[in-house]
This record gives sequence, structure tokens and C-alpha cells, in this order.
Amino acid sequence: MILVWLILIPFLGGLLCWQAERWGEQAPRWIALATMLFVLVISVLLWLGGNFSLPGNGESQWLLEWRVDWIPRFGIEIHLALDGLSLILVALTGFLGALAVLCSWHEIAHRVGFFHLNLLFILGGVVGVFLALDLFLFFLFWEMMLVPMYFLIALWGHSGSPGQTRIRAATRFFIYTQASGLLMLVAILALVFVHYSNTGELSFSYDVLRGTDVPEPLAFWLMLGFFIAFAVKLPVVPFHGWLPDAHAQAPTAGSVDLAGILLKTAAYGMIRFALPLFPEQSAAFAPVAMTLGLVGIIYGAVLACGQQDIKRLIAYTSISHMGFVLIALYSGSELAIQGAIILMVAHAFSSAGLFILSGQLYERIHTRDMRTMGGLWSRIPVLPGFTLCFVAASLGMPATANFVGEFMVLFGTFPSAPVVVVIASVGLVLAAIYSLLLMQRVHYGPEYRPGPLKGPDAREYGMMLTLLVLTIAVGLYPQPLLDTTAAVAAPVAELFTDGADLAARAGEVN
Amino acid sequence: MMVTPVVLSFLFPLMGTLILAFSAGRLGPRASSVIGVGSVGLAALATLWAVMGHGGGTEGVTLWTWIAVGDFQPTIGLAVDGLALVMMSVITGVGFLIHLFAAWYMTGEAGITRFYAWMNLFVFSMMLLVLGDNLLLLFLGWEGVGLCSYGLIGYYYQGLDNARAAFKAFVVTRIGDVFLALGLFLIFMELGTLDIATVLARAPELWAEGSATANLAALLVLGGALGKSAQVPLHTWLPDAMAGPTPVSALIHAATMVTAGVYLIARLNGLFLLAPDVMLLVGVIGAVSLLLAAFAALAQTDIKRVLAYSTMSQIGYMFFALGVGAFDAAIFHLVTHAFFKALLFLSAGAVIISCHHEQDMGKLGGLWRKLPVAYGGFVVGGAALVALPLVSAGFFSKDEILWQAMAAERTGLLIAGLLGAVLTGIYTVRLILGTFHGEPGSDHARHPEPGTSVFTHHLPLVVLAVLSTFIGAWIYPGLGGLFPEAPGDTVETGHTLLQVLAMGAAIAGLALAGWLFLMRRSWLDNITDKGAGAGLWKLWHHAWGFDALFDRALVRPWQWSVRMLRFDFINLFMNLPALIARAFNAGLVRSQNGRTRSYAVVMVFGTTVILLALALAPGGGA
Amino acid sequence: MLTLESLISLLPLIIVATTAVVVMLSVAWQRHHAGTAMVSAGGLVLALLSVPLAAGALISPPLMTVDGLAIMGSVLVLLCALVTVALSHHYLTGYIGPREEFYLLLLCAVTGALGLVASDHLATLFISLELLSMPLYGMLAYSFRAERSLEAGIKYLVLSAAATAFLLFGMALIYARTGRMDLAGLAAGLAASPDAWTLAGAVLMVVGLGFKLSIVPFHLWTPDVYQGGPAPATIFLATVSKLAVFLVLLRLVMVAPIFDSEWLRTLFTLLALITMLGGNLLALFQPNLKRLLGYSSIAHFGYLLVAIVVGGQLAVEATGVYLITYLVTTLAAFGVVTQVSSPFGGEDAAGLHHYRGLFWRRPWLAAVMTVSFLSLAGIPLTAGFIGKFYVIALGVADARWWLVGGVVAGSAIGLFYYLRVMVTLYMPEPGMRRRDATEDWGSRVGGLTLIVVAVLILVIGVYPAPVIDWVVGFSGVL
Amino acid sequence: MNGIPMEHGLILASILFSLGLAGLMLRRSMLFVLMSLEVMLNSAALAFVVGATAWNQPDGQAMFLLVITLAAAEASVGLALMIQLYQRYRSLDLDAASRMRG
Repeated sequence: MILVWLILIPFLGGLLCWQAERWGEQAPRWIALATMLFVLVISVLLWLGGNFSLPGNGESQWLLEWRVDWIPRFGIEIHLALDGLSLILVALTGFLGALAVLCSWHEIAHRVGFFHLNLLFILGGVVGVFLALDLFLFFLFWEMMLVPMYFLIALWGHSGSPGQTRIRAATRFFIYTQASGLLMLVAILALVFVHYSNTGELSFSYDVLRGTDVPEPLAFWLMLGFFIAFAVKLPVVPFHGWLPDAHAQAPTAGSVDLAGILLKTAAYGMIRFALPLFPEQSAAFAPVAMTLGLVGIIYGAVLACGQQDIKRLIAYTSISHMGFVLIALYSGSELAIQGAIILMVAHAFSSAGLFILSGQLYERIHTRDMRTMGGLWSRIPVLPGFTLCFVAASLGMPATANFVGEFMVLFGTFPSAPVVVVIASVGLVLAAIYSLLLMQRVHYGPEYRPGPLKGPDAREYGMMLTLLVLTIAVGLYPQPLLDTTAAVAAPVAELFTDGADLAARAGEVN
Repeated sequence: MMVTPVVLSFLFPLMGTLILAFSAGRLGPRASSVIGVGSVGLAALATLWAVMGHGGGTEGVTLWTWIAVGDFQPTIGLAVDGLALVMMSVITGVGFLIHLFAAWYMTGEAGITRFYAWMNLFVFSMMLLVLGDNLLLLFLGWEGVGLCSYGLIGYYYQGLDNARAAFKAFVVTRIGDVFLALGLFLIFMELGTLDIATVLARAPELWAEGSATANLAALLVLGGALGKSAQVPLHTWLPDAMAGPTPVSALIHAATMVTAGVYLIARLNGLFLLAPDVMLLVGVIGAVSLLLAAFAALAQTDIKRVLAYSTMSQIGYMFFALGVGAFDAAIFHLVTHAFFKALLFLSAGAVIISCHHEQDMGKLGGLWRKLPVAYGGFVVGGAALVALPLVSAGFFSKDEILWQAMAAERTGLLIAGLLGAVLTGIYTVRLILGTFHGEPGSDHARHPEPGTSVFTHHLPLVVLAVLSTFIGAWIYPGLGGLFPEAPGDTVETGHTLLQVLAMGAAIAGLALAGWLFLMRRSWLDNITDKGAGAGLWKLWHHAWGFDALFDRALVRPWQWSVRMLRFDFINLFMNLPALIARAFNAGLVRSQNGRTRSYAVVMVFGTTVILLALALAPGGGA
Repeated sequence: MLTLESLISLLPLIIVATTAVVVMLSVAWQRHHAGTAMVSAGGLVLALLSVPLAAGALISPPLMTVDGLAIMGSVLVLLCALVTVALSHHYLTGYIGPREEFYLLLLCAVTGALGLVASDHLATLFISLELLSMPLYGMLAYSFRAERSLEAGIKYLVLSAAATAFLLFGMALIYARTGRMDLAGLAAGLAASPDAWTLAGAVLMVVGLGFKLSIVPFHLWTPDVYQGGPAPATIFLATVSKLAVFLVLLRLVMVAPIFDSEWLRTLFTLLALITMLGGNLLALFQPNLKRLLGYSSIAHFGYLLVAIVVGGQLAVEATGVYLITYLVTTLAAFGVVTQVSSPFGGEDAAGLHHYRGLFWRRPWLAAVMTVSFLSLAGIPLTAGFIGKFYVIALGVADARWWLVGGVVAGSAIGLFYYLRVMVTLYMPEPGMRRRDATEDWGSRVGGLTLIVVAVLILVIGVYPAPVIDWVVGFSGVL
Repeated sequence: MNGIPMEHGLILASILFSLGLAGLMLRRSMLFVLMSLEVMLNSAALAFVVGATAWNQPDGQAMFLLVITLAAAEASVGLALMIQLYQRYRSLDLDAASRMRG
């Protein structure tokens, strides 16, 4: 039952915030913060309590499971389950949700209640995505988390250029993800009906559908349907157009959520659904996916260097980082997949940090255009120091979580695809270039405009410190994370090793 | 036992950095310099204690396993052996003196806390690099050192070119780091471990000598070393790195960071022995950078850039030694070089501060009476640099390298080494004469304010001066046991001949320079003004045009592509469906013209089309 | 032969007809707007209660079949009519001139719809279709003093009459060729050899019905009539009229084999595709809300045509569920338009700028509109998603990849204008004049029904099982 | 069935039908539009009668009666609206009432 509460708490909290606006502007903020911390505390307790050893065959691989019939006609049921990977991502959602609430404490002034409603609905939807195991339920949450994010960007975003682009950016974000989501729905339905024709049993459950052997020509298209849906959200290069606009226009809280969690739902989706459901096709598709990952790394980096708007730059860096994750997922090595999971967590911390900092910069100098920034190191007391740390993290400085993630990915992928790793390592140099460019243009160089600005207050300092401590902690001691997700990464890696008897082995794993 | 001192030796700088970084302006300049210098001092003491307690062999201690996934198990573990101890003592010893001098150098500068935070972080990373028992931890130190050099070169961040120099330094070293990373991936794939000891043990079993993988691995490690030690292909960042404060140049670009590459190759000597032609390549690169830097140093006007190129050429000597297999000689030269190059840089720093940040030789001159300590430091340092026979430390170490080259029958390299020695003599004399003798070029130089404080100014210079003499050569404990026997150890013939040759080269260099600069100054000036001479002088001034080459070959195309791609092309074709929809919308909306009769016409048209299709359909639409 | 038993099966139709007569008499005796509304609502509720009775009766009257489809159709028709009555009461209070005749027309149209849904014979089909359409002309042109309503009425009359002529001519050709008028007989007659004339007849019938369902080549009247007609009339047109006609078309396709010949199936596929895409593309930059809803209903019936193409058991079930979700959503969307434009002030509040910043004045009304537009767009947790899910499931089950692609593309395009409308609700209000719903809209009957409908959208979206089981119950009987 | 084969009747009805359609599309005045609607309905009725005689069943004629009643109703409502059109626009031109577009 805890799983249901994990999803319901953000939704109820959101409604409460909306109504709490009547009691004053601070009430919704405290309620939202309390809700998200509640979710975080629950997930941490679950983490401490649960054992994540590799499941012996027989007992199920899920730490917690809860299923109840929903639409018997189609065999759809509300099937929630929690394992190492989803637990970490739920905890991450709780943590980043609390951060998002904190960082928009002063930024959002008008209609605070409704803002927090949207914010908490996004988080509720995301927690739903991480817990849902029934394909229909997964799709439902997948589409549902878009609506509040759309409103967040469209109504509270700040747009540099004329007002209209804010809504256009939000609409583009929505349509990109929704349309590709529909492709996934078509793939899910096709899978269900193929299973139905094979076994006469109509069901949307993940475990049941894993075993279906889909006739060859169709299977590739279904795998592609899943892949495109997750590729748009990851984002993978040809479909990345929406991310920079969405980030540039979104409020800080929106960007933190968007970069921190929404991108991870795509990677989670790939690990949970795209790979296990279509092992042979994914293995055959791996070279293409890896090339797309490489293009993502290089293209994202080159574009990041050319940006004027600070948030667009950070957005493109996310594209580059996610290129690594894509390579890892399709490399088929357990080390790489573990690395990808660590990289996801690390990227969440570092990009959230950078976005919060750009938000704080915006609060002080009311612009995101780097051409009007410079020499801020001496003007703002502590912020540049933190920016340097997060810039170091984003370029993969050892002792930060990004380094651990990226290098595990590269170590893991090297045996199976050395050329890919060599090109990806060029990405490391480019990462150094765009990260330091961010540092140069904003904090170093001559002062664009004189006059000291106020330093971070306790709230901002606390946020930055916790993020930094977490990044360094995971960077130096990632073992707890690795143990939790070991049970997830191993079977996914096995899928790739030999295409032949995959279905059989996949069948008896669960 | 060994653990506590070793762990303490790198914990102190870490504590220093944390205190300074999180003090957020509460510490004044005095307090922060005390903490900064103190922490490195304590580290030096801890190292001393470790050296005393060290009974030979390697003692390892593992703090915790960093990552454990399948057989990828890098640990945060320290391995202390003779090599590590030598390096530690250089880092903390020379480092402490430089920190001490920096207290004097940085008086009156803004942001001293930030300076010492970076310096301590640098010392901490360097200690990690040296102590790391597995390649991943070494890589951690390796990158940490790069980050600190970025921070310190870009210390005067208001100047855009300082920031750009720091950026260039980091990016070029990062390229080297990527080669090293690839080397690591290859080693892990082939040997299944990253632990240095096991790598050195397994490599000979799994790889045949001269096999492709051995060559590739050695080549990649060499690439990493070149980046960090500023050797020929990846050296363009070192001269620009002089934009940082002089103690930084002393610590990073003379004593410690640039020697990291030498340490790495020395540490992985087993790997290189398996790839003889890569060993030769190391020697050749050493020789080439040696000569290139020496020539470039001849044509510099800024005293720090002369010293920078001289560092590059001296490291070229170390690579030269590694190339011929004389690992011990290379480390010996590393140690002595740390002493006299730090001395030279600090003396230069003293001169610069005294003449109000004046670095151009043309504007200096006639200072030798006014800045006696600095002048003394320059002379002693210069002597060691030129390897003045018998009296200077440089003589013993450089002579050892040349001897090893001769013993290994690398005559080509030997000749390059000797020519380098002559050139070194020339540019050193030019540097000393230009800076201290002749007429003062500017009013700063006419009345400099010499550094007066004994503790922070005189003490470091004097101590380093003493170490630059033959005493420095005695202190070196000799790491014979650690490394495979060098070519020179077994062969004896020709040793004396070489010593004579080396001494002759050094003295010839000095004599030639003295004659040229004292007697023939006017003849020299007009040669460098016209035609071929001027062209040559300009070529050497710009270090054989490598900077321009890289700029045109790499930097400009990169900037062009960034500008071209600023507008997101791939994204354009994702807007296609939107444009098509917009076009269709415009077309269809025109059909809604509001007139009932035109609606009827469209309806009838639709029906007739369907009926026609029916009529034409094959088999009457059955 | 008309036995007592078969009369009982026609009970709902009879009750509604008697209510119409009662209303006529009450208007003649004493005009009382609220009273008339109460009587007609009462009559509809009575008819609704009698439906189980009618379902019980085994023999259906001649020329008609009261089977599962008919019962389901009747229930949906009656419910929509009830909601329309509730919404039109508040709307008509501002109307100067006779108000009671609106309910009279409405009741007659409902009788026609009930007859149409159960018709089994070409004659009853024709008569019921006309009984449904004629009152609609009156309802659309009800506020004829406003130019737009008159224009809407005229356009609908002229084009609908033309469509009826097509339908009739089609029927005539089929009759001439087979000599049978009842659908079962038709099926037997046509099984032999469908020659050119019969196929032409079938095509003309499809054109006639296609006009009423506003399938693309015959859709041009829809936006103008939706914009012109008074809000309650448009609600009725968008829900009851389309519902009844679609069920007849479905029955035709299911019963008469002529309609499932391969060629006609490809024709339907083509029509479905261009209707889906055409409807969505037309609505992209539409500033007028009622026209936009008109285009959206064109697109939605394009999706529904997939059921006609696929045919079979699952298709009937999909049609039932999709119609329920479509009706609930359209009632909510148009209901909000009615609330904002009632009481009647000459011109309906159709321009999108009227709804800018509605959320910050009328949060709950804007919430209803957001839910309805989310449902139109097919976003999960709303009824629309269940409908779209069914249609895509249908397309995938029958491996009709073109249609499935069309649905995906159509809904992607559709998102653009649905989102555009939704976001204007939450935009900060500019200062200019705006139409607004009355202060106490929530406490009036119309407001309450609207909220109930909106809650229904969410309930169906969250827990659709009961609705699906109810529909499966009926589709089985066919 | 004497003399005239059914196809001829149907063709006649089709011709009549297309004439009505042409009138609907070409004429501007609403009066003629209503008249052409009548023509179309009657042509359909004719087809029914032809069918009835071919199969000599009374259904066709019954259908004819229904069509006529419908045509009458249609005409009455059409004329009522035409009067309002005249009141409003002082002309019977159908295109006058075409303000809603786009």
C-alpha cells in the first residue's frame, strides 16, 4: 500500500496547496515542501529497510508489489512495483521536488497555490512512471506528467524574447512528447494483441508480456515505437529540439524538475521496458542507438558552446550527457548500465545545481544573456564558488559523481565498442570546453557592470551545499547506489549477451 | 608504522583547503597565509617522518573500495615506495618553501584565501597522484592537478587573456588526459585490473614484447604524459601559463605538475619496457622538445617565459633519460631540477615584485647591486641549470643522463643533449645579463624596493640555493632497487670521456654567451634586425610557430563550426511537420468561404469523384 | 403486426411523443417557461425509466428492431436531450419572444432520434431521420433576429435537404435493384450479386448519412452551423443528431453485406483518413471557439469511422465506448460555452478572447473547460483517452496501420489547438470587456448538470470498467 | 412488366435528380433553390415508383407518399426561413447570408 501512498501524496499535496493559497502566500510553499520531504523520507526508509540482493529464482525481483484489477475487459490492472532502480529514482524525485519548491521560494510571486499544484502533479506523475509496471498504467502516467509541466512553462515561464515564444516552447514540448508517446501506445497495443493471438490471454502486465515472441518484421517496428518515445524524452539528437526552448522559458523549478527527473524517466523507460521487451531487436539496433548517442554527445557539445543564453547552454549540456547514457544502455555490459544509472543520478544533481544557480543569478541580475555577464566572481560572494564546483562536476572532474558514472560507462562499453568509446572520449574534451566556457563568460573576465550583489541567503546556501555534498559523496563512495541497482542491471546486461535463447532465459528470470 | 604519516601528509593540505574554501571571507590575509603555509609545512614534516620510518619495499594501505562492480574494483588505496617518497618529499619540501615565499609575494593582493585554497588543493591532488596505488586514483589526482592549475593560472581573472590562458592550459592537458583515459580502458580490458602492481606483474605474461596492444597501451600512456608534462605536441599551454602569479609557476610549472608525466612513465616502466619502439619515441620526443625549447628560450623577452621554455627543455632531458631506459637518472634530474628551477622562478618573482610587476628584460637591467639576494639566487640557479661542473647539482644529474644515453648507444640523442647543454648555457647567461647587468631600462628598474622580510623572502631563496649546489645532489637517495637496471650501470668504458664532453659543452656555452653578449652586443642586435636573422629570431620567439599552427588547424575550424551550428539545423527538419500543417490549414480554410452554394458544389464534386472511382474500380467494386 | 408486446418495446418513443403533445397543449393553454422545461424534463426522465421495460419486451414492432444497439442508443439520446434541456433553460431566460417552442422542437427531434436508432426498414430510417432533422432547422434558426442564427438555419436546411435527397435516391436505387426495403431482406437480396446500380445506391446512401456526420467532403456546413446556431441547439446537433445517425450507419454496415465489400471498405478508410486530418488541420488557428469545436467534432468522427472500417464485435463495443466519451466531452465543452453566453444576449460568447483568464474569475468553470479540452485531446485520466485508446486498439487489432497512423498524426495536430484554448484560460486577464457566466452559475440546474458531466469525464477516465461492461453487455446482443 | 424496362425509369430519375442538383448549385435566389430541392425529392420518389412497378409491390408507392409529405414540410419551413431572409436582407439572394467563414 505504501506504493499507492507514494503516488497519492504529491497529488493530494498539490490540491491542498491550491486551496491553501487563501491562507496566505507562504502556506502553499510550506505544504509543498512538507509533501516532497515526506515522499523523500518514505523512500529513504524503504531504502534502508529493503535488501537488494540478486533475487534467487522463485521469489520475485520486486521489493514491494501491489496489484488490483482495473479494467478486466483488457486485463489491465493497477500494478505497482518497486525495485532498486525505481526506489533510487523515486528518492531522487522527492529530493529534487523539495529543491524545486525551495528554489522558487521568492521567484514565484503570483498565483503561488496553482503553481505548487502543477509542480506537485508533475512529481506525482513521475513517481507514478517509476512505479507503474502495467504497460497501460505506465503509459497513463507517462502522458499525464506532461500536462502540469506544460502549464508550468506556459504560465510561469519567463521568456527573454516576445511573450509568444513561452507558449510556443511549452506547446512544442508537449506535442513532441505526446505524439511519440502515442507511437509507444500503438507499440504496446500491438504487443498485447500479438500476445493475445499467441496465448489467448489479454493482459497488459509487464511480466506476462516479456515472454511474447513477436514475428520478426513487426517486432522491429514495435521496438522502434518504444525507442522513439524514449528517444524524444531522453533527448536523442534528431528529436531534441524541444529541450533548449523548454529550459530557456521554464521557471527555475520547472527546469530543475525537467532536467533532473523528466529526462530520467526516458532512461528508466529504456532500462525497464524498451530493452527487456525486445531483446534481440534492441541488440540488433544497438549500433544505430550508439551512433545516435555519439552524435548527441558531439552535437550537444558543439551547440552548447555557441549559446548566448545560460539556461540553453545547460540544456545542451544535458543532451551531451544523456548521449553517454544512451551509449551505455545499448552497450550490453553490466558495468556500463550501472554507470548509466550513476550518471543519471549525477546529472540530476549537477544540472539541478546549475539551474538553481542560473535562477539565483536571474534573481540578482535579471538576465540570462551571458553577453551581459562577466567578472561576477568579485561581485557575488559565494555563488561563483559553487558554480565552479558544479561546472567541475559537469565536465566530469574525478571525485564527483559524473566522473564515476561517465568512466564506468566508458570502461564498460570499451570491450564491446572501442571505436564508440574513443569518439565519446572526444566528448570529454568538449565537456571541458563548454563547462569552462560557462565559467569564463559568467564569472571570469572584466566586470560588465560594477557594484556588489547580495550573497546567497541561508536557503540558497543550504540547497547548494546539500547538492554539492551529495555529488562528492556519490563521487567518492557510490557503493550504496551500486548495490541497490545491481539486481536491475545484471539481467538487462544478460539480454544482450546472446540473442538466441534470450526469450527462454528472460522467461524464467521473473 | 607507515600509515599515519602518509595519510597525514595528504590530509593536512586537504584540511587546509576545506578551512580556507569554506571560510567565505572571514579569514584575513595573515590568517589564510598562515593556514596555507602551515598545512603544507605539516605535510612536509609528515613526509619527513614517513621517509624516516620507511624501511624500503612498498607498503600499501586501502582506505575503502571506491567502486565494486563485477571485476572492476578500483580502491582508494595508497602505495608508498621509494619513488613515491621521493616525489612526496619534493612536493611538500619545495612546495612548503614556495608557499612561504608566496606569503611575501602575494602581500597586498586581493583574494589570498582563494589563492592558498587552490595551492593546498593542488598539493593534495599531487600527493594523491603520487600515492595512488591504482590507475583510477592516479587519474583522480591527475585531473585534480589540472583543475588546480586552471584555477591558479586564472588567478588574476579580471584580465581576459589570463582567463583564456587558464582555459587553454586546461583544455590542452585535458586532451592528454583523454589519451591516458583511453590507455586505462585498454589496460582494464586487456589485463582486467587497474591496480598498478598487478598491471606491472600481468603485462609481461599476457603481452609479448613489441606486440600491438603493448605498443598501443604505452603510446596512450605516453600521450597522457605529454599533455601534462608539456612536451612537443601538447606543449603550447606552458608559456601562456606564466599568466599566473610566479609562486604558482614555481610550484606547478617547474617543480611538481609538469613532472607528473615523468613520474607516470617511471611508475609504469614495466609497460614501456614491453614496447621498445615507444621507449625510443619517448627519447626522441624528449630530445626534440629539449632543442625546440632551448632555441625558443633564446628569443624571449619576458623572463618568466624564458624560464618556462627552460623548464620544458629540462623536462625534455628527463623524457630523454626515460627514453634510453635510465629511469633512476630521470628521477634524479627531476629532483635537482625542482630545486634549481624553483629557485630561479622565486628569484624572478622577487625581481618582478621589486620592480612593480615589470617582467620585460628590455625594461630591467642594472639590478645586481640593488637586489643582491635575487641576483645570488639567479646565479646559483643559473649555474645548476647550465650544470656547472662539480659545484652545481644540475651537473651530476644531467651528466648522469648523458652518460646513460652514451651507454645505451643512442648517439643521435646524445648529440642533441650536448647541443641542448650549449644552448642552455647561452640563454641562461643572456637571461642573467639582460636582467641584472647593463643599464636599467625603466624607472621601476632604477629604484626597485628589494624584499626585506627575512623569513618569507630570504629563507626560501637561501635554502633552495643551498639545495641547488652539489649538496642537493648528495641528498638524493637513489632508487636503484625500484627500477630495472639502466644501460649505464653495467658498462664502464667511456664514462670519463663523456664527463669531459659534458663539461666542455657547458663551459663552451658560457664562454660563447659571455663573449657574444658582453663584447659583440651591437653585432648581435643588427643580425636580429634584418633579413634572415630577424625571421629566425621571430620564429624562435613564437616557439617554432606551433601556436599559430594549432590555432589555424584546430581552434579556428572549431570556432567556425560553433558559429555555423549556433542555429540548430537538425532541429529545423523537426519543424517540417508544423510547416506542412500550417500550409494545409491555409489551403483548407479558404474552402470555408461561407457561401451555401459553394458548399453544395463541393458536396456534389465529392460524390461524383466517389461514383467515378466506383465505375472505374476493377470488377465493379465487388 | 402491432401487438401490445411490441408497443411496450416502443415505450420510450411513445412517452416522449406524448410529452411533446402535452407541451404543445400547455403552451396553448398557459405559457410558462419554467413549467414547460420541467414537463419536458419529466417526460424525458419517464422515458429513461421505461427503457428497461422496453428492453424486456421480446417482439419488436414491424419495420423496427429494439435490440442492444437500439437500447443503448435510446439511453444515450435521452441523456443528452436531458442535459440539453437543463442547459437551455438558463440560456433561454434572456430570450425575448416565445421560449417554450424550443422544448417542443427538441422533444420532436428526440422522438425522431429514438425512431432512427431502432429503425430496421428503409422507410422508418427515412421518416425518423427527417423527424430528427426538421425540428433541428427550427432550433438552429430559433433566434432568427440575430443574423447568424438565421444564416445557420438556412444553410443547414438547404444542405440537409439535398443530403436527404441523395439518401432517398440511394434507397430508391437499392430498392429498384432488390425489391426489398427491410434491412434483413436487403441483405438476402444483395448477397447474390452486387452490381453497379446497387453499389451506386449504397454510395449515395453513404453520402446522405456522411453529410449528417460531417465526413470531410461533406463537412463544409458544420463550422458555420455550429457558430451560428444558439448554444443549446448546437449541443443537440453535435450530440444527439450525430449519435443517432452514426448508430444507423453502423447498423447498415453490420447488417447489409453490401456495405462490407472490400471496395467500400477502402472508401471508408480513405474518408476516415481525410476526415481525421482535415478536421484537425482546419481548426489549427481558429479564433472562434464554437467553430473550433465544430472542426474538432469533424475530427472525432473521423476517428470513429475506424470502427466502421474494421466492423465486427470489437467495433460495436469500441463505437459504444467512444460515443459515450465523445458525448460526455462535447456536452461539457459546449455546456461551458452555453454557461458563458447565458442568459441569451443576442450573440453567443464564442470568441476565444472572451475566455482569456477565465480561471482567475471562475475557477471551477475553467476547471470544467480544461477537463473537457483535455478529454478532447485524449490526455490520460480523462474519458477522451479511453475513447482514443479503444480506437487505436481497434486499428491495431485489425492491423490497419494507415488508420492508426492517421489517428496518431491527427491527435498530434489536434493537441496544438486544444492546448492553445486551454492556456488562454489561465493567461493573466487583460483589461478589455469580457463576457462572463452569471455569478450563481454553479447553483442553477444547468450549472449542476455541467459539473456532474465534468465529474463523469474524470470518473470514466479514471475507472472506465463499469461503462465498458455496460457497453459490452449491449454489443453482445447484436 | 409491359413495355418500358426499369433502367429507363431509373435513368429518367437520375437525369431529373442531376437537373435538380444543377439548379441547387447555379441559382442564386433561395426560391429557386427550394424548387430545385423539390425536384430532387420528386425524382427520388419517381425512382421509388419505378421500382415498385418493376417489383409490383405497393411499398414503392407508400414510400412515394412519405416523400411527398416530407417535401411539403421541407418547403414550408424553407419558405418561412426565406421570409425571414427577405426581412433581414431585403433580397432573396442566398449569398447574402454568408457572413460566417474562415
